[in-house]
Amino acid sequence: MNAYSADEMMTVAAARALEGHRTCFVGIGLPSLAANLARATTTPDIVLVYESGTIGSKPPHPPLSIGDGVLADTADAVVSSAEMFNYWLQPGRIDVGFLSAAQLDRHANINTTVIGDYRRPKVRLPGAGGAPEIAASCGATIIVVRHSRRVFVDRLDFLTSVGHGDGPGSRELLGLRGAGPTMVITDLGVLEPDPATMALVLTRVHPGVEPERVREATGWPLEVSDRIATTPEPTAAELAALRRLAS
Amino acid sequence: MNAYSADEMMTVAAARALEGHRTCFVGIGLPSLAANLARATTTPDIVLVYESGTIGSKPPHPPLSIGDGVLADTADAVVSSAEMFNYWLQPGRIDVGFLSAAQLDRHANINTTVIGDYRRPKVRLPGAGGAPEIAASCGATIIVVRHSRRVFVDRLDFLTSVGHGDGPGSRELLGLRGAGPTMVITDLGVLEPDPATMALVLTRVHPGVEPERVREATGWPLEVSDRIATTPEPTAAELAALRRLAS
Amino acid sequence: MAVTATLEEAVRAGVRDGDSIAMEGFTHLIPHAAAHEVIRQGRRELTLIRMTPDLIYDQLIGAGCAAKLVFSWGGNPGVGSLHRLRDAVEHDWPAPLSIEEHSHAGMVNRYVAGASGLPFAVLRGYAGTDLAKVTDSIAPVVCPFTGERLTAVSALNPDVTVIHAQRADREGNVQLWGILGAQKEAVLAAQRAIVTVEEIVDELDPRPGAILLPHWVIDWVCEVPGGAAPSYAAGYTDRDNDFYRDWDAVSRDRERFGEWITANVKERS
Amino acid sequence: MAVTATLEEAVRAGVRDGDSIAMEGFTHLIPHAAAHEVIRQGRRELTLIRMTPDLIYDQLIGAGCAAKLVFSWGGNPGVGSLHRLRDAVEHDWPAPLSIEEHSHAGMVNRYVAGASGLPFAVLRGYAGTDLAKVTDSIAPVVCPFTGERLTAVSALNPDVTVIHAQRADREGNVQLWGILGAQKEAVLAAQRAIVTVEEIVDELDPRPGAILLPHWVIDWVCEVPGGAAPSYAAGYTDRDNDFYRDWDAVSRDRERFGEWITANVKERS
Repeated sequence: MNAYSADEMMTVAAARALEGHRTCFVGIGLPSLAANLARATTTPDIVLVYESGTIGSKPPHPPLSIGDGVLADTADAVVSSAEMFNYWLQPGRIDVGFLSAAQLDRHANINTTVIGDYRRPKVRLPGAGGAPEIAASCGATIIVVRHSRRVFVDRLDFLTSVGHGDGPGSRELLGLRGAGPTMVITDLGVLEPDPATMALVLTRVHPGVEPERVREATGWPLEVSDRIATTPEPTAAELAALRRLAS
Repeated sequence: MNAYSADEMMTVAAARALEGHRTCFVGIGLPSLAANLARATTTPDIVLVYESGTIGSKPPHPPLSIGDGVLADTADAVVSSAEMFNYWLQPGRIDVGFLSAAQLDRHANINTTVIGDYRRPKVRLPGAGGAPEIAASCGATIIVVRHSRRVFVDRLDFLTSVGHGDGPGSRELLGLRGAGPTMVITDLGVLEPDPATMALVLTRVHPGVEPERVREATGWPLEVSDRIATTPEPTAAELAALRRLAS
Repeated sequence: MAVTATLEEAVRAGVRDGDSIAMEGFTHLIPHAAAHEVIRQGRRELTLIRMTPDLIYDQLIGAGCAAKLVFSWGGNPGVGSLHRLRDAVEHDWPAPLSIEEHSHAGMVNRYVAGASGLPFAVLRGYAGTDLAKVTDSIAPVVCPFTGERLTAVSALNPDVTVIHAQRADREGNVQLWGILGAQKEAVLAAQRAIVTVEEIVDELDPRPGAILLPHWVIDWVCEVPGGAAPSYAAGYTDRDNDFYRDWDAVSRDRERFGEWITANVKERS
Repeated sequence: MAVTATLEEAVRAGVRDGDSIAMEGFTHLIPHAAAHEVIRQGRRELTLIRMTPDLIYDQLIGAGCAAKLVFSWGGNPGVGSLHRLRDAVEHDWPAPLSIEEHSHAGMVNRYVAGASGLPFAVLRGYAGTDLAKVTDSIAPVVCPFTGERLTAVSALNPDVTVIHAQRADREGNVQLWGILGAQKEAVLAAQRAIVTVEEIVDELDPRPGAILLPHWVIDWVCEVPGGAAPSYAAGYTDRDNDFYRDWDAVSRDRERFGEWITANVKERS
């Protein structure tokens, strides 16, 4: 057994979730690390498309910023921001997109705009960036975020990016083409939408985590799947690759 | 005095008309020759923008096709067709555009689509190409065409590209931003719109051409300016440059 | 995901009777070899889409492959008319040809909309012209901010797009440079894409002015040196201007055209 | 028509109090030196337009140059918050800052519309989000062909756009490569354009991946080596990641920020 942190477990779980996908739209931060971990382990051929306009980037280390030169230098193609959003993201060409959240509700809708009132916010967050259209247009999205009641809230202060809206049929009604969030991966476990309600259900816990602890870290009465599973621990190879990338 | 053809006079007059302009949108055929003659004589710094997507082309010889490799090889920039029409032509960035016509009416509206009925044409012409938007968006347009009653008609069979529409105020009403045709240069002379009626008036004849001959070659009662002038003959330098280019 | 194939295989798999097909290339990189394969395989009832129909569609139309033409400028550049196109429109020979006609700006924006996953594009265009009267895929649209009236054109999403490019690598990434035309948009707008290339190489070293279409938006890559002739591939082949001039006489006459197709297309592969 | 100028001259001629100004560059080629000149010249009441406000606008906002911010993502990439931006929005310090907020796709399409001479652009975006409720430059638009409801965003046409690029020639043609961002659209959408470059050269030899902005769409070209620091210019300078990390602490504190601006901007030129 390997010693590893909860964040490492989260990143490894996110990387594993890319298996079987061909193309991944990458924003900054932990998603970039997970996407590059997938490339270094289970899914070497995955095409990474960065919001900054690089297609097929193969960075030796995940960069601090999604606009780092290494992404352009190692890309198959570099395109303008206009082309990236209009020709590549919007038509639904990209299989899967990673997103994070400052607040997340039970239908996996995301707030990254403000905490508090929009006109007089308690905390002004960075805002939308590419997230609304990633959430709308990718074949599926995977949300990666640390679990806490501050994040997993009963009601968003602002809806920046649509997950499953008000529940079943919402995405179709809004004309959103991708399947939306298929998985929320946290440092405690994995949540997936119940097909009947499109509300998030705890389907997996990471090793050593009790479902009750996840419920306590969630701001609404979180349902736990009857068939809840435990995430396999990170393998030695996964941890070694992750630490090489993160160093 | 130099011997020259009516076509040569027409091309020289067209080249001279570019003086003082900074950028010229070029289609195929005679306009390309005139634009390159201007670059070789009076207006060496004029920037030629070709419909095929080349900006600042400096071809040693006008090419047969506007898509010839020499246009790309000698260009400052090559852009996609989408960019050419949307970013460069449409906003009115280009000072002057050259156009030709299969039919032309008194308000300098152009037909290049069909002779006869649209659904069952007597002659199917090439169609619009870039002309409607050149006519709409360039700061001004110059029409270069051989003079005959077949071309200068009382009524177009089809309106492909708008000149001055129905007369004064037409372009404003249609939301067309450029000034429209400021000059029609033929092998017989030069016609310009009367500011009061926006109908074409014969303002210049080429050397040796009587106004009556131009009227006879025009399918409507062509007005002749009180102050009609005669085009200065091609200079030896102009002819030499033209023949070098056309050879 | 691109697979390497012979042109015969790619056209057989990718082009079906009744398809809408875009073969793009603005004078440069026109996929003539692929068009000849379409003629050889006897495809029928195609909707041919192309900004500049050019000799390539004159041949497909004359050979009886087309039911409809969607275009913006149908001439032999610098030479004159497309006689097979004219014969079809003026005399229904060899078959009636319906026409959907735009300006270049309209056509290219239809590809842009198609490539962008939008049902329409907006432009300043067509105002005051007769084009809007005869073409259903042109409609007015009002700016929700200024109230200004502009023009919408509907998206083009061909069943299949065929282009010619300079090079591909073994994964199927395609690189092309020189005059770019609407190839990128036509490929991204299509359901399927066939690319013929001058050569397949181990590595696509970067080239000034080049664009790259990644392997995962292309279905078939075929190595067809000279596949653009009589058009050209910058850096590989030159434009055969004489062929364009001579085509005028060949294409004027139905019989002479038929002989040319038999000798140069049907009896070759 | 581009003229060569010092940065001081160009900013004095090109940037006025109350202007809307776009300084673009997606992480790469951010025109920091020009922003510092704007601070030195004491410009006020600017409407700052930028997809990613980043440190460059954190500094302009903290220095009191801005009345309004038009943007889509306001963070310190990979580090955290923009504390001067937050202080202005949360506490009106040093002055109230009004906000016009979009997604990246919306912002870039606003530039595209501006560069294309259109009053608006169409995208699939904002459906179901609260952004459309708080931002006036977002409105619904219906496809005239399919009846589908899409989103329109109004065009951006800044009074002045400022960018940094690798090179210009003596005529003022500007060449840039690497991550391209929205610089071309921002320049073409603007009334006036200022470009700082790493160097002015006799000839711009072609470079893979490079775009060129011709001299006749640019007003002032200024040779400012290192003008993007702490951002970078591919092929010339590297990104100063430490500066970005350290900025978090500098910018958290009003006094420390003021000292930094005095020492590094106001007392330098």
